[in-house]
Amino acid sequence: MSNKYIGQSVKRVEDKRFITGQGRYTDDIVLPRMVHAYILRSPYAHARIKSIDTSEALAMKGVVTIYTGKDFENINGVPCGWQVNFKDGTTMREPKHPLLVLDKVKHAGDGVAMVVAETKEIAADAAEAINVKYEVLKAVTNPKEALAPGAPLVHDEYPDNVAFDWQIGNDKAEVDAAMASAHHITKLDFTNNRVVPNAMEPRSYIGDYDTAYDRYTLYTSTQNPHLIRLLMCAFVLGIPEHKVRVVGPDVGGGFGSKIYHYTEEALVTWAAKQLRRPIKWTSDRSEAFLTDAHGRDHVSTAEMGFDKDGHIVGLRIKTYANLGAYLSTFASAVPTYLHGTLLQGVYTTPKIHLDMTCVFTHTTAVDAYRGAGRPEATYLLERLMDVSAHEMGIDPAELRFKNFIPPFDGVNQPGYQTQVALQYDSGNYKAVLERGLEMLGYADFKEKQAEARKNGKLLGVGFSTYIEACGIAPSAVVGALGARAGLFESAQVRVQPTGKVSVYTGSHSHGQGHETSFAQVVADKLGIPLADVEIIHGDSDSVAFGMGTYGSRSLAVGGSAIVKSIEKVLEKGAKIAAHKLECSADDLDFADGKWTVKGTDKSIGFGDVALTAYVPHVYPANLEPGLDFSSFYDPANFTYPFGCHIAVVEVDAETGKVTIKRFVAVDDVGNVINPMIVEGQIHGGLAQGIGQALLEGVIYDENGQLTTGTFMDYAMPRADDLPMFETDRKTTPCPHNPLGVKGAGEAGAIGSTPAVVNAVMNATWHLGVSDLEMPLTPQRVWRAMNHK
Amino acid sequence: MELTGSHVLQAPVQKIWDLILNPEFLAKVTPGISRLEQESGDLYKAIAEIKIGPVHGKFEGSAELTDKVEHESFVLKVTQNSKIGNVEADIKMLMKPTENNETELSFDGVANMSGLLARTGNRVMSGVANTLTKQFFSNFEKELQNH
Amino acid sequence: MAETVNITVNGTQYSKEVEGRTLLVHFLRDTLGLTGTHVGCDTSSCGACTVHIDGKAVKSCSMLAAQADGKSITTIEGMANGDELHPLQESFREKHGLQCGFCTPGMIMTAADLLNHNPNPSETEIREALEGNICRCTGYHNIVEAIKDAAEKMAVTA
Amino acid sequence: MLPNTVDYYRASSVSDALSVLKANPDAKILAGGHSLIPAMKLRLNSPSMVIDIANLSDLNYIKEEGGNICIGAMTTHGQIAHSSLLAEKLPLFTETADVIGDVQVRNMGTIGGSIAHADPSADWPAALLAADASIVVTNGDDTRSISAVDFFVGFFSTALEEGEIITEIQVPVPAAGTKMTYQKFMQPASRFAIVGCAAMAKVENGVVADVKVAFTGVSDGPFRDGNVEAAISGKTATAENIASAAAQAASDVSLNADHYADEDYRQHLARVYAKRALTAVCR
Repeated sequence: MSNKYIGQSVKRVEDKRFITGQGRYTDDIVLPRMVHAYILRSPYAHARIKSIDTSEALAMKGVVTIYTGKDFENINGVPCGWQVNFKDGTTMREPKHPLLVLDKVKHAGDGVAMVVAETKEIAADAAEAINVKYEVLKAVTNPKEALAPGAPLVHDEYPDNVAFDWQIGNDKAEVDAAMASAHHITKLDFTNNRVVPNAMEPRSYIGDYDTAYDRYTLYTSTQNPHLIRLLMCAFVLGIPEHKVRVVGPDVGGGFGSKIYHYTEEALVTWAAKQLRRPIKWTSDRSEAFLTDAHGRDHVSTAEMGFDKDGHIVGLRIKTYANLGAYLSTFASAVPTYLHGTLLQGVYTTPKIHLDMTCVFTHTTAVDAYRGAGRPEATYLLERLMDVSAHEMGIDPAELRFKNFIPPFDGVNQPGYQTQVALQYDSGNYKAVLERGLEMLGYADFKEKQAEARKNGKLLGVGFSTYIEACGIAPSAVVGALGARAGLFESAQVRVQPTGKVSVYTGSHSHGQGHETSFAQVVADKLGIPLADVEIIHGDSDSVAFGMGTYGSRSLAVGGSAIVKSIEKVLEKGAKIAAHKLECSADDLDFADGKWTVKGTDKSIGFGDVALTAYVPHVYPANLEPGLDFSSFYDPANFTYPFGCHIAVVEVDAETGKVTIKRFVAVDDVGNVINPMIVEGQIHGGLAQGIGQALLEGVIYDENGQLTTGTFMDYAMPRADDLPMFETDRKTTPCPHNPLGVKGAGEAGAIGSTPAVVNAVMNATWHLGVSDLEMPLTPQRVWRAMNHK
Repeated sequence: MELTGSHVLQAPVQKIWDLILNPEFLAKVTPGISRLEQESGDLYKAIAEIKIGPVHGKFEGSAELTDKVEHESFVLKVTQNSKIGNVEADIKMLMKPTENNETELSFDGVANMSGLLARTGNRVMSGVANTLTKQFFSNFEKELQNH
Repeated sequence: MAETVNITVNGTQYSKEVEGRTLLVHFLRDTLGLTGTHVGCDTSSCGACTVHIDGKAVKSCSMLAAQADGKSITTIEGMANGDELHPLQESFREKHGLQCGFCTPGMIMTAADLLNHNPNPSETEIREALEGNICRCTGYHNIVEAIKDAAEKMAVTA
Repeated sequence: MLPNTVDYYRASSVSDALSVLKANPDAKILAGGHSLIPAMKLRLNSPSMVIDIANLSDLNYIKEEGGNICIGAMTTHGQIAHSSLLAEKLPLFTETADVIGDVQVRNMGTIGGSIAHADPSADWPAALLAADASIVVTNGDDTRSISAVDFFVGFFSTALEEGEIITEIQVPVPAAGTKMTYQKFMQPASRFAIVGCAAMAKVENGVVADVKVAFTGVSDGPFRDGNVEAAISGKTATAENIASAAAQAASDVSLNADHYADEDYRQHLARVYAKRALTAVCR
């Protein structure tokens, strides 16, 4: 292989179409005879449907048909993809999530009827003419309140609103004993605020049915077309998978919210056959707020115990996770296996116990959002570390250095076995904090802070040293933990006769730049120009199989599958080359796109070998023609990126408004294929993490109405809310995948949130502010500073 | 949305009581109700056209007077449905005589919104409440002069 | 009631019938097939639908197509001169100012409006100019870099 | 989302617009459309007809005439923000225009449309009140001028009568030496003012004179704050005097409340912003 592209900030191949307006998102696609769907949604969070009268709407000109819950009585709902059991071993409760509600709506925005019409305007007009009579019932939106006796029930069949309870870590008694021995205990109550992912492209689907071939096509703004096909065919509609093509064309951001199989995907697919016409549904932003899976929403009490030298002796946590009204595709995995397993953090905590209760409420379903469980774990740990440092009078950086797991590379030193099931692959946690402090200029900062305070300015610094589990994940492991799918990835490397290469990956790019970074890997491994490689993704008809993109897994898992296929190509290529060069394959070296007989200048290029494979006139006996290999890669372990994020904030003493003055991020995501893209991923994650800390938060009123349901009410970071980011990287390669990569998509959103909150607390601690609920709105900060 | 207000009206309690329990009068003074049609006893069909700022919608629903304590208090329950969302209000009305034989009319209740109104209205909801309160009493004063 | 509108889009004149309620963005996307202009919200907040009308950035989701009668519109599809990209398009690519690409057309159109009247904006001015455009992918860092870079390029060629 | 069916009418003159409006009482005047069209899209408002007055270019101007600055109702926020005449004579207006919405909104939205809409958090009302502006309106037959104080009568409501439209905003040219500012604390999502404070004052020999302080966002309508004005008027412009005057702000108005700012906090912000605005114009 050559090293012409790997490690270089190659400009993105895909950009050309996006910057010229040629991107093709689902809503851009127009099919002949296409009709449009509009979904009438419940205005109530909890209500019994008494009657639905569609007669007036049906009579309107241009209305094709109207479906209601009755049409789906005998059709399954959308499934949950991960089974978690109660502590006592019984299976979690899995209510039906119907395509349209038949009897009782369970959150504001639950789908009640689908109007199909010639235009989207007519469909919307007709939806207004449907008359639904509801009996409004009391709703509950807070997970702890949902557990109280007498609370309104989300599902009448589950009399306590509990989806399941769960625990992880050391034996509870051992942890209690460790905590009893502690010299100092820091105890905090946390609310990890519910946030809305808000990818800029609203969800959009087109169902199409080809009568001649009895074949369905679903165009969908998804992060994983094959997974949607599997779930929809096998669990919902019961149609044979080979009769369904799922295409995820250009997708305008996902951040988790486009992983899941949504009801509307199945609705348009099903209706396309009923109507024998293509049917498109595109979400409004208001609908997106009500129906895209939300993120986070934990209520916790956490305690961290220390010995007299500041070493952690134990960690004890009780958390209530709000799962919303239904179990979304990965809802059950997020607060458990993606959260509880990260509570070791980067510290040597010897005893850990998490007790988790997952609860149904009359709210939109909650599922993985950028980081998924790991930000919640990091938030607990990193807030506890800063508050403990303050309480014990130890510098927060120093307290972290005291407790870091020592460096290990996973090759010469073994991986680190945590108390919460995982084995970290490799890590050097002190290195990222050291570099972060260096970039910050910590000593200078402390002087500046003292000076600022004298002038009445509230300057603060906050730290966060995080770890996450990415590259999800070994199928055997996740299977044992209840996943209902494998989590491998597939890749096909098809060498064309002219030596150009088409690569089919089951990973899916919705902004991450796979078409570039994957091509960099292929071009270098084969020693060919980048322009000779095309990455094809997102179409279940062309890509053999795929598990899609989430959990920062594309390069670690999908990239590794590509490398496996390339190895097969090179192995077979060597046989062809050896035949042509009349030597043994063992005598050949492959470099810079050609096979050379060792110690000679006799060589044959990759293109010649490719042509020979397809024009096998002079060809090894017993070797098949062609140069085209598929592989499946199932990782040996998760990957464990880590890093150090430091926020410097200034709080306006009069208004409580927080301004981010500096943000330093040092991340170690293993080897890096394209530094420019990795940095971009970090930037985006930081913005979302900072958004959660300062701006973003869902507010339901006491009736379950989402009162932050538009971009006018739900604040997200805009350009003038953020500073230029100061980023750097350290490199601790992943020891168990061929590229040594770990994943970078979620890191920014995991580390940054507690860093910001810690910084605000640092700025206002002397005013008596030690803890505050996110988002840290000016009003909240001002109240806390003034004890109001 | 919380609805509270109080105002001294220049008429004795008895007169205020009689007026306010007259559906025609009630419809005239209550913002958000333009017509009340008796359905049975104290239950009325309520029709409204609401124009507040950017919102202009036609509503239809019911109004019911309950928990009546003569010359003292009653509860007004209003349900209004529209294409842009529904409103359910539950308001306790209290009448207290003042020293100079006037009436302190006060009310206290909540209006729950659903649908688009709930989702898009937070920014202006307190303004709506204040405005409705002001309108109620100013309408009342105006109508009082005609009776 | 149908309205006839005469609109020049990216230099081509169109005369089309539209409904009174048709928004300009839907006219561009559905009637003309110019799908580079996107819809990201329904409250005029996100800026994904930004186009130029007579040289000024506006949100095409917040006006009726009929209001654009007689006007000259430029969309993202009209920014390049044949194969020659607009400097902003070049810079967004070079500085990695986009990821999923959905907000990008609106960002570029807004940035172009900024550079039209402020050819050498500071970082603060750039950030303020972008306040009507939401990007969920980039954290804006590289968008700011891209606009700075384009300003420099345009200063050289000007 | 998509508006309901609506007829579109392009007016050729003010009188044309008014006669069509008269014939269609359910019609709405469409200026820049940046308040009306978003409401129509959400179907919060579904007029039967919109009367587009954008073609009335004779309502688009900024000029100085007879001791007044005159701004045509169809002048956009962007034009005001970039006006050199205003930058020199009435910088309060450029400063205010510059923080309305975003660039795109400023390019389409008009001053006339904004004040007719009278959003309780809009920026213009505070500036108009502090500048002692008058609003010229016509019904085709009669033209009248309404002072800003009388024009903004409350929550989304104005003194504009049915069948009237705004043609011009008139502002007396401030006396030489007058300082003015608009300070805004905005809601981070909508970018509307949670508190907006416009102030004008002249300091002569260290004493504050001709002071005007107006707020938007604080209450259900914009208002001049007479308490603050009285408390600083005729006083020396010291930090202490400014602070104690500012502490009177928003004392006797009903206070708005929402997720971002409840009543207490909003009143506190009004005081902070009164102090900042007074400091800017008095010192």
